[in-house]
Amino acid sequence: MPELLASGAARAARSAAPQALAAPAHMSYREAAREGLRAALQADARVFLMGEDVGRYGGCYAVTKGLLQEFGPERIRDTPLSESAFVGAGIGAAVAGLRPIVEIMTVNFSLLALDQILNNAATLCHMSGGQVNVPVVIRMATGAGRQLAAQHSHSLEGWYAHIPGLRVVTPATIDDARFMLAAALACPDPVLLFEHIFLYNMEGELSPSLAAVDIDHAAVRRSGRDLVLITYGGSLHKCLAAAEQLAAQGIEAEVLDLRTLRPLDDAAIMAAVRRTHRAVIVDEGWRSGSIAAEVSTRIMEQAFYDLDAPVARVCTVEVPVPYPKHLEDAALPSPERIVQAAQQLMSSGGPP
Amino acid sequence: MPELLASGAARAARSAAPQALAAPAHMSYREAAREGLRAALQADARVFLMGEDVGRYGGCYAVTKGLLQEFGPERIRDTPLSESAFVGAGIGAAVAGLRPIVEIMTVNFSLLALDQILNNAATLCHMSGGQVNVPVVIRMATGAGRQLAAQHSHSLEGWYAHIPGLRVVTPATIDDARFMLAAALACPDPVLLFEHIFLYNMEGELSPSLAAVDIDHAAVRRSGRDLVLITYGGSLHKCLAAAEQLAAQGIEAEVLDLRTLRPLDDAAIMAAVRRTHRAVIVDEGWRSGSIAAEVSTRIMEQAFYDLDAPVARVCTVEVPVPYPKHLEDAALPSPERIVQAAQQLMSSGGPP
Amino acid sequence: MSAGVQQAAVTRERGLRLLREMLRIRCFEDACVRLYGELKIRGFLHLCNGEEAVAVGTMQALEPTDAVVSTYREHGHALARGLSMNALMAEMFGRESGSSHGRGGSMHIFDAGKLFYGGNAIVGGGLPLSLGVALAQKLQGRKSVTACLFGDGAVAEGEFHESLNLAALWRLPVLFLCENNLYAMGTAIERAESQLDLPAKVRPYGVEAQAVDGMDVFAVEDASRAAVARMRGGAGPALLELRTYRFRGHSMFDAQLYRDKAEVEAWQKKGPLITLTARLKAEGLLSEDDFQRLEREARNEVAAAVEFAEQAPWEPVGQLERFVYAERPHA
Amino acid sequence: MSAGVQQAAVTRERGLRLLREMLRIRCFEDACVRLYGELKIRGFLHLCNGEEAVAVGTMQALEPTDAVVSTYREHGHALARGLSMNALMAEMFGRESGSSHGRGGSMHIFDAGKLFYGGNAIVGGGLPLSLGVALAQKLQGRKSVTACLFGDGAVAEGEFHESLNLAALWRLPVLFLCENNLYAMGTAIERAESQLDLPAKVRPYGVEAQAVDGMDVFAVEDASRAAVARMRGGAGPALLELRTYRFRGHSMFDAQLYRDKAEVEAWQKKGPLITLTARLKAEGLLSEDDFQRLEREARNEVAAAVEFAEQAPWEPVGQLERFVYAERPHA
Ligand SMILES: Cc1ncc(C[n+]2csc(CCOP(=O)(O)OP(=O)(O)O)c2C)c(N)n1
Ligand SMILES: Cc1ncc(C[n+]2csc(CCOP(=O)(O)OP(=O)(O)O)c2C)c(N)n1
Ligand SMILES: [Mg+2]
Ligand SMILES: [Mg+2]
Repeated sequence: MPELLASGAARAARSAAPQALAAPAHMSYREAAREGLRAALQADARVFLMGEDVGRYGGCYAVTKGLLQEFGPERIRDTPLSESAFVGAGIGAAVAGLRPIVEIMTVNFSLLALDQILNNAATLCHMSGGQVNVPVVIRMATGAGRQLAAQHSHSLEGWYAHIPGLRVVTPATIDDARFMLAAALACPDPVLLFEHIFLYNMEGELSPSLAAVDIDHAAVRRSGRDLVLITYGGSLHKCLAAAEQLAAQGIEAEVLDLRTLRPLDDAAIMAAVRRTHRAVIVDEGWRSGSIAAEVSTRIMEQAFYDLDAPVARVCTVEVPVPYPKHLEDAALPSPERIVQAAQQLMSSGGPP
Repeated sequence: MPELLASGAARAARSAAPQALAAPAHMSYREAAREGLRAALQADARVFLMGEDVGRYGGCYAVTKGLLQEFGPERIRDTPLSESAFVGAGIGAAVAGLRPIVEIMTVNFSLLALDQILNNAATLCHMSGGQVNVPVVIRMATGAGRQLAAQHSHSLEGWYAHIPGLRVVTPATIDDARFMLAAALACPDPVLLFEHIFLYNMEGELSPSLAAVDIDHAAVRRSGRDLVLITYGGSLHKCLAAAEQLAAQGIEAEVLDLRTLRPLDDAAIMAAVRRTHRAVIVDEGWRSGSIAAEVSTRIMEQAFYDLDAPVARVCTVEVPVPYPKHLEDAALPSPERIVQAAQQLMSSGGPP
Repeated sequence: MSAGVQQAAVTRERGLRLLREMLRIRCFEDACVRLYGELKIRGFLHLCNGEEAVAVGTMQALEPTDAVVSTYREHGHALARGLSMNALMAEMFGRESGSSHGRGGSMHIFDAGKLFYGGNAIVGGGLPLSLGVALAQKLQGRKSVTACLFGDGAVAEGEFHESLNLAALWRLPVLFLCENNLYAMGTAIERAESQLDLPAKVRPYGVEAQAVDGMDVFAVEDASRAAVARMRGGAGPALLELRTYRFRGHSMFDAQLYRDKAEVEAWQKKGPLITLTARLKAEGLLSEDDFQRLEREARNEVAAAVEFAEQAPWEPVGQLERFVYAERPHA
Repeated sequence: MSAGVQQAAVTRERGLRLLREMLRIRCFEDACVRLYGELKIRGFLHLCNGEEAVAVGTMQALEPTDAVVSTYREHGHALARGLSMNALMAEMFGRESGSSHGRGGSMHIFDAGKLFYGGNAIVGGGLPLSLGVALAQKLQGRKSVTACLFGDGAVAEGEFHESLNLAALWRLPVLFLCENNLYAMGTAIERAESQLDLPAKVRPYGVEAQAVDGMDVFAVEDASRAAVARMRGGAGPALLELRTYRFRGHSMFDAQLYRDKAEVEAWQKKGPLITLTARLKAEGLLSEDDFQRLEREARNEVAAAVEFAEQAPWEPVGQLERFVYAERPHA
């Protein structure tokens, strides 16, 4: 391992790495994320993974199962429960030339490392006048929906998107789960990568012959002329379900997957608004101060005169997420709440 | 002290406490904040203050000077540099019946205590099904403008306003600096109180015969028919300066001081928009994901058809705050940038 | 291991009382496993099988005026503290009659009346809280203590360090109770701590510390009582390292790839219920009939609690936004 | 205090070299005071007068391939590390030619080429960072070490604990350098730490630790070299507690209500420059002429740096949004 990492060898290792799968493959989001990690570890000897229980336990959501056996304990590092120290260590290792992937089990625990993320990862480049780059990737599970109650159900990715110096990405599809990591690692800036806990069991086809994705652009996941549902992450699939229900009622909803929350792809957002003139933003953060507010405000600022009705939001109700299923369901965005918001929007406003 | 705090005595001590100053008085914001602290300590034996250097040093911004001598080391407690521990201790003391005022020197260091603030202070009431209240007040200095560079210039009060379970207040006047603390202590919920570092030296008159303020309502600080500048904290005074400049150009700007960022006073915001039909929101947070975005979005949602033009924002440019004065000034909201935004707004839109 | 601690006599009354409490916990946990399988309990469920002696032994040392701060693996602590089993089981079910109104579930059991302040799912998150509760006790001139329970995993967190220092510096009456079951999820303590002798790590803070056989309920009770007595006499904070083992997985999702079956089996032989029962029988303090009766009583109590929970009402959805801010008039 | 450490001979060459470095720092700091009064330097300014022996002694032990992580009180560390004084002074002025392009100011001095990774204004914030730099050194198979400087105040922070544990657990080559000047702002260490013997607190982590007279540059250098040598030989992390004193206020805003003038004066008599000069003279290694010359050279260098900074350009406002994201092509 030390030899592998020594100067020069890194590049050699990378070019010798196996290519990404070329054939289509049916897999779960969890498997896609794991394949992304494997490919990254194979491609570049500077890449290593560290976090709580990423090794022997196989990851709290079983994403990293088998990686310890394949890559050994130097590159798959179980850490003590010391979020600030190991996130800071990831930042330092990035500064010093490695390409660390730091896993914080879930966003709920990232608060303990927030000082390191904001005051070091996001800021070192600026404070040093551009001398120091921080090519670290910090991955975390996010979101609610599994009855984990108030302390284990946060969706704070929109909050992180407030911080200049960070990039924030939210893979919502099998393809993105598989390939966003590589794009994040290729980025010289710190990237936070959020995986929604509800997606891990989702299955699907990897797009045939896809070998890479970018982390700069939003993606239209469904076309529709009547309104646009703007969303990301776990909520994408609720929007797609809502769009189906709406279609049955004759309302054609476009669904835009933001993919990256910082920087936002304004061009894609405004293009969608100009196509449809009505927008609902769906986001699992608490409503006040959600990323939905930022998107809504940008639409106000950049596409006000294209709107036929005020932009609507479907977010999490402003309550710490309750344990019982019926209350948790009521707190979170659901296809039903999205459909309702869309229907209301269609019946309001319109050209004078 | 132990005797004073023992059951029953607290109330007695409170009723025996000296009344708030009745006569008008010229004082600095710093002195007003100190008087607020003194009055709170005098009024209720359950109140105590703890934080870094609140005692012997007299507070990093000299707000607490003299309090140690007056109230002794049991009630004015210097803490080690352990933000998570002493903020958590304040939460625990509140749960167990005291009325702690915890000082985090500045919002920049509050990240180290964020887990305690979000996952305990804001959440214990809910997780316990309403059994446990957390009447703690956490006060911090916030804001930029003194060339303290990237790690010491954050304005994260809008970020904290995302969290259900918290109240967030931002005194911007001598009166509020003097009296908001009492209202915050009377509130059974955790209250974060943010003082902008630029205000401490501001001087003014305390309103005659004022003995209390609420923390529920926004306040119109200047009337004007043409547009409304919506703001809070340190930016209030920039808005008032901008309004003067605009008045000289024949544009009459109302200035609305939000005072409380969570919960927002929607009624006051919408009333102002309905009066003026145009709004600029001014906020020292970074633009993306700022509280300005939330206010703008609520106007979109609740007063869209009253708008003659899209709501505008003047926020901090999305860069960690740089050290040199000319760059810091360019990064922060300024009367000039506010005037410019207002002028643009007046020349756009309008009834068809 | 608990050298120097005054040992109370092992009487039939004491033995049966402790055994009864431990059996109640074991039966409760076993019922939870079943109910999880039946989808009645959801979310994360962390059971304390194997750690009953810690819960029961430590709680014996506390008065009702003492406070408790716990973790997400807290069913045992809550039962031993005297919380209603009905309310606990209803909480598991998420019903309105639950100890936290159903809002918290397994990880967030509260009872303000019993000064049982949770139920915290952030590892180490309860430590700072316990300082404040103890500070309030001290400033109010009471002789009470605050017991703060946490796992071996929490020792690596910064909050552990900050809390020990502050407690020692301010001489706060916190009884730190480290439930060392050798693992934090799948991470063995050897891979988390550079120092495995926890008392040795903690004493330099000025915190009295001692390791205790956490499988021996008598030892746990004796050590806890001794520590609490010292603290009521004005001594500063103390720490007990309670050496124990978790028989089940970390939560219901744990494939236990990180440890050998043989290791688990070896520990099961040292289990707190087996060893207590054997000892009481050997000393002629407990008959097989006694044991059967106690176990039956525990089973019946648990069955009644399950029945209570089944019948308990769901909170109406219309009340979703309750409990975000205080409802009671503020004193 | 530094018992057991190999002491290098005190020669004229060594004495003058160390004295020269310390004088450069002292003159730099004194110039900063004046320039702050002239409003040329703004923001928070933390000076290290009294602590020059720590900066110079520790940096002697490092090779260019070793890394340094520092704090907001880092002028001395940066100068002793060999950063350009011109670039440093321009940074104080906020000019484009500054070591951090003017973006950072006094608290954020960086020089990636010198592996000087700041300049961190969050107390304790550099500790985790240093772990990562050391981890990279280790994984890359180098024999380098990372020196991490921090104050006594940082010891109470959770990050100190997490970082010591992780460094010891993974045997990372971090040389922890605690600059104990007895105060964190106005808080005397007795009011912040339950344990005042820092090495005693740290050894249980498995970190070799030792207190050193931070006013004696020879002692600091010897101890630092010894620790670095052990670490290059494969030993785990080490900590030095460097006992020193800050002669000036915490920053330019400090009324120093929290300490007696007499205490300051007593320490000034033990000052690192006074004692070094006296010793070298007593041992016949330094003449008064030598001293005058060294001081003049230092003053001249500082004057030239001020002149450089005065002439250095301001960054155009149009470039405000630079350096938020990386500009250089990514390797
Ligand atoms: C701050 C934080 N990090 C990570 C987790 C995820 N997690 C939950 S329990 C646990 C292990 C804790 O182990 P220990 O403290 O020994 O308690 P035990 O579960 O063994 O009782 C982890 C890592 C968490 N809840 N909080
Ligand atoms: C986390 C954090 N809390 C508080 C502060 C404010 N502050 C700046 S320096 C300082 C004192 C630090 O003392 P010490 O670590 O001993 O270093 P010294 O200043 O004595 O060199 C404090 C409290 C800070 N910068 N960071
Ligand atoms: Mg454990
Ligand atoms: Mg100090």
